[in-house]
Amino acid sequence: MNSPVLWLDILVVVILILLSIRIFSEASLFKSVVLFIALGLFVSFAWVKLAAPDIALTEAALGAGVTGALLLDTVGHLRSRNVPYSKHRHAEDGTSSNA
Amino acid sequence: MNSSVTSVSGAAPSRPRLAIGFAIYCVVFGAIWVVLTNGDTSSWMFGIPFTAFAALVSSAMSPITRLPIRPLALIRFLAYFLRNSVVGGVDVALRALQPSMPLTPGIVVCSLRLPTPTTRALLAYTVSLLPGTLSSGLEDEVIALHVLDTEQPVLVEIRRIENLIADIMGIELLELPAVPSVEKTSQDGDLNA
Amino acid sequence: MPEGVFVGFAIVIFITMLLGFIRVERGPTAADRMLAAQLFGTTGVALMLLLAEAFQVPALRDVALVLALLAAVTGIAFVKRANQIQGSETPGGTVS
Amino acid sequence: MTQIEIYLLAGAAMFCIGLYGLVVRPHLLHKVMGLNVMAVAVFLVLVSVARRVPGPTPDALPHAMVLTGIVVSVAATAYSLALIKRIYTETGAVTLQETDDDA
Amino acid sequence: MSWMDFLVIALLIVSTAFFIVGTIGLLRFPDVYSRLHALTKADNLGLGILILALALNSASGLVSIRLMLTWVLVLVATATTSHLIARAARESGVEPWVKP
Amino acid sequence: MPNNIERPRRAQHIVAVGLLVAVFVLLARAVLYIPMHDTGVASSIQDNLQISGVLNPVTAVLLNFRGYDTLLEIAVLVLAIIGVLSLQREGMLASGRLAPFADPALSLLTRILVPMMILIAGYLLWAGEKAPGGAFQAGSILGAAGVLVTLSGHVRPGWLSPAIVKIIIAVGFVVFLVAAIIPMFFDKNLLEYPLHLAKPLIILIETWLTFSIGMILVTMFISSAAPITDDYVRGDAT
Amino acid sequence: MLDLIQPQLPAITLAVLLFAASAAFLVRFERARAIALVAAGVQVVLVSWITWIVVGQDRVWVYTIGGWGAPLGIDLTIDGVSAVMMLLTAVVGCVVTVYSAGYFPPKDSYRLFWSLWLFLWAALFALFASNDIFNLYVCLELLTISAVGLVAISGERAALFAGMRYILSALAGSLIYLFGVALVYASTGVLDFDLLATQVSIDPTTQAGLALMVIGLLLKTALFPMHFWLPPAHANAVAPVSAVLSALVVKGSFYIIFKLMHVFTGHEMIPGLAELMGILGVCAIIWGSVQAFTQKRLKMMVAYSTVAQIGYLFLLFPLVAAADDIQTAVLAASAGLFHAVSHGLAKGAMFLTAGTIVKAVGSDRLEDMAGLSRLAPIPAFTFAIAGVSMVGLPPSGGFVSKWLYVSSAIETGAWWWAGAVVVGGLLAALYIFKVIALFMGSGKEPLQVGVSNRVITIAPLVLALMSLVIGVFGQPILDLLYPAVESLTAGMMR
Repeated sequence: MNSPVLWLDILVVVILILLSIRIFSEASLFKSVVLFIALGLFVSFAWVKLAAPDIALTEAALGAGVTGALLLDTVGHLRSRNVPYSKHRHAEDGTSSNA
Repeated sequence: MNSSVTSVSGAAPSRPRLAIGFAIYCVVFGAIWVVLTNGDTSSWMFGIPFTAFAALVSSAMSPITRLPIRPLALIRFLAYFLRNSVVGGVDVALRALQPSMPLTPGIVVCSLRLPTPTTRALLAYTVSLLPGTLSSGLEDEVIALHVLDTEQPVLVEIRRIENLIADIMGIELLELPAVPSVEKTSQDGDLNA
Repeated sequence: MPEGVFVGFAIVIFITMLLGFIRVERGPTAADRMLAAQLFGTTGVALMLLLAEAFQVPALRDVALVLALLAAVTGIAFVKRANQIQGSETPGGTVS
Repeated sequence: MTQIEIYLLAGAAMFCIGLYGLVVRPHLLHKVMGLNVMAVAVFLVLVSVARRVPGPTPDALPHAMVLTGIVVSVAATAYSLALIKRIYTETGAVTLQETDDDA
Repeated sequence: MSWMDFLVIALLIVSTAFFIVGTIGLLRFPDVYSRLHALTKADNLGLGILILALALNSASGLVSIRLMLTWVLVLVATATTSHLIARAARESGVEPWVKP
Repeated sequence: MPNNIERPRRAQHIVAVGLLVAVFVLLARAVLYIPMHDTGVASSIQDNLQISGVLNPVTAVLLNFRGYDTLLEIAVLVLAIIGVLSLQREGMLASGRLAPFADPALSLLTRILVPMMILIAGYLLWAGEKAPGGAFQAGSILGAAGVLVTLSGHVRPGWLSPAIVKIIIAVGFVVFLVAAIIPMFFDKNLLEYPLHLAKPLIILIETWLTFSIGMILVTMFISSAAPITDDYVRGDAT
Repeated sequence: MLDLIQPQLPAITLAVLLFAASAAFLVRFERARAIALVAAGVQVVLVSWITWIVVGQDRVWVYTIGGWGAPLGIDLTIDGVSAVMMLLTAVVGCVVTVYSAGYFPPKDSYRLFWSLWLFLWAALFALFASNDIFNLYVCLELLTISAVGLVAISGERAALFAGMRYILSALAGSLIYLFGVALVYASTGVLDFDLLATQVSIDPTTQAGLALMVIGLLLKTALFPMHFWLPPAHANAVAPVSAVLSALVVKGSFYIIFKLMHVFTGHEMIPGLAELMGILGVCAIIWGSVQAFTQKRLKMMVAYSTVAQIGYLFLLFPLVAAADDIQTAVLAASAGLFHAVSHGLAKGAMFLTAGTIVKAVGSDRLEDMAGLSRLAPIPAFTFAIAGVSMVGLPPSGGFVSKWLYVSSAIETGAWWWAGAVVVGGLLAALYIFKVIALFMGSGKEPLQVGVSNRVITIAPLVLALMSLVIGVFGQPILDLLYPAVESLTAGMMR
């Protein structure tokens, strides 16, 4: 294992972990989603490094395509002001917590 | 769905025209297929149906209404484009690297002479890759540009690109309206001017 | 051409790409963050092409091609909802 | 530490982080993203396991498992997002509330 | 190493420089519009030069054409997205930065 | 008031993080004990690759050796879209619900990218036999093309009625199922392709799957994307 | 002809369900209903045939898909246990299908119910037949998504929330399970149960793999304290869906745990695992019963009763582990499996009849149901019979399983588990008789009483009577289970 290649591995892994932490430590929903889409891209580098181009291809196609679009659309929808009737507006602050 | 957004402008082209358009698309996409598959002949089992499918979709979405593209004009356009995208890259690099960061940005609104939405969109692409200009709105005959330097001669470049694009397509440019075609604003430009 | 060269350039470009996260973090508008994500798309294409050369895996050129095609889709999905998303970012809007 | 071990550890870490997002964050979208991060973590472990095989071509079985897993997780994500949107449209809520049982 | 290899490495250096500059612009420029300038111009040029280098390095002509195709697609996609992001920013009321 | 809420939540948070760190330690220990010598079925896959009908080992596993998994996986995908549709109110599959986003530049981009996406989907489908690629990758690109068309406000072609859309959604799965049971008429087990039929059957399945997956993904997007316009009226929920 | 079909029966049974499910997706409500009814009938025939073969020839039926065989391909294996579970699925499924045909108004908004339900059935069949831990993951996901789709199909507020909670928990469970699969594959290199039995060795990776798989499955089975998602999901779904979820779906993941514990000789791999599951089972019995007693809504009560009854299933592990000889172990394992069957029938009947009652009364609140037995005698009677089995009174299936549990507990000397069974029965009696007393009593008049059709009145009664019948004729089922249980429990003993 030549060292520059291993560096790249360590770099990718550190980024993946930091990114996933940031996704969930983030208050802004939209920012989380952007970071999540970025995570998809960086994971495909991990697949490349692990000699799995098949999976990299799938990840790139889905993350940049349908999943990304779906997530962004959901964020937009959850911010839309034209909810037919909104009984539980307060819930948006996320004060209740359970799994 | 709102049908005012369809891509096609003008009257529906006639049947033989459509057939020619389809054939042109087939040739272009067939060539791209060869490039994609590295010229592997065993791929035509998929290549023919998918090329035809792509050509069909293209014919439906953007039917070729006139025999397009003058090669010489295209080459001139490409040369202009390549040269200016290099200049554009260097320009933005210099601005970014200088400690003082020489920027006097603003929005410039400009009327266009190009007749069709497609050519205007092409212009928007080109402008976005040229030095100091970025298209930030395109409605009807008006384009809103964000410029890095409000003093730069934007209008001259726009007119030149319009001519180049019109040359490629072999189309007539519209007359400009009498109202002043360029207004410099530092605020959000009014596109409906 | 030694393959290490490509790996070296790949690492440099990768680090450049990481700097884009500063923009994602700082914002301030949603458009800024999305723009940084778009940067990842373009740079990702470059990186995939370099890695294809470095590891001699031609399939990565397909990955680059797919990224090039699809990087726009998320951007456009964002733009379509931008008004709603932007509301949460600019002053006056709520932050969830 | 070898390449495979690095990725294996990353998989273990991301699994926990995804679990954190799923359990601790109240917003439904965060929970769905948490599930996705967990899925990515498991895939990392599987693909690293496949890489043990000497030679350039890794074990194809974990790769196939991951591809299957990706499809399943996309399907589940799409359904969850549709459900979240429907919940929001009906009630305006974006979290799971305690009160929804005894309505 | 032949002179061709040196050319390729030189081009790679230039292209990497443009990527770096693009990111610097993204970080330094004052508002979303000027940052879009940095993204569309510097990064696309960087990618173009990189692809030129790789095309020179590659033995097969078809592969080179394919790389060019990738570049064209990125160009069109970036130009459109930056146009749309700028438009969306304007429509949602993001004011351009003005030199004070 | 905020302090009162803040304090127990912070305590909960610390407990949760502590627990997860403990979980991580256990998982890390488990993954580091993974034996590093080859214990999988890689050699077995290589040995049987010649009679699987394709040359890409991943495709061979997906569509031949473990085709049953893939069959059920496609069922999951079909099921998810059925679930998404069941969450819609009346008028399912109405794709006209997305407000179009008019922009000439976007329209031009769509007209350039969509045919390219179709070509590349076809290419990946073809390449899947011996290189990375295959039905799912191709299908997701077709799906992205559909999403792009939807987002850019192009009109859905008239022939693509909801009934046709449903048929396209189901056709991949049904073709796969039929192909899976065909060997049973030749006194073989489920999915036991005869040697000479393996390749054509796999190609047949993959082709139909590509279109189905594309349609499923785009329908997922369209059906779950909610309208933006203000005049949205709540339909009567069932 | 029959000779040609017979070797292919497992594949045909699955294919029929999958074809029916896809066809039901494409057509309108009435057609979809017809398809489901036909498929249900065919299922009963085919599964009975399979059971007959498995039992008659006293063998484990191995069906190699794709003809590849285990390490490379996927095998289906059907032994006595899975045949009984399939038969249970077919019987309950058939009744539920008939019930649903009467339950749903013929509106197109419910047309997707049929497709989802048939997919769920197919998932259950595939799950009980599968012998491959990764294939089981796919089956579990198929099961999860169809189940969640069914929970949310009514579109009501509570159902949507319940569905959301359900899908989050179930997907988390699947992913935890998948992590376990990854670790097990990493350490053994195989995915097939039979091969795993020969390959496993006790090392940290395999231990963690088994632990993760079991935890994921426990989450999906909703064993206390991971039951939080179950009551809202089961109570807020429409009645046929509740019945299927409680009677069958939770048994699916329980069945996998059972198989895992056998293959990995669970208590050696992870010391104390069997006892831990037993203790959690006891907690589930007590907690679920107490919660059920305090509920004010009928379906919520029945759902919490499911939480309690799941607890009984898990008593089998410590009892088998503690057994000294194979006879006692088989006794304990049979008790658990028999309980799965009898609870499936009784709980199916109870939820279906609860649906009928709710429809008749027009409310889910218990206080509105006072005096129901005079106005709707058959549903009240059905509820009482199912309740008898739930409590474990003599002529019922519940009695047999509890009797088996108690005798195996006494035989192994671990009498405290017997105590848990008895206490659980008493607690169940409390909440069941509370409701029955309410039905018999004379409160204020019910809001409305109109059991619109016979189908939804009679179908639950049939299931309830079956839960009695298997109590009277329990021996054939036990005989059927015996050989398979014997081979399965041998590995689980200490």
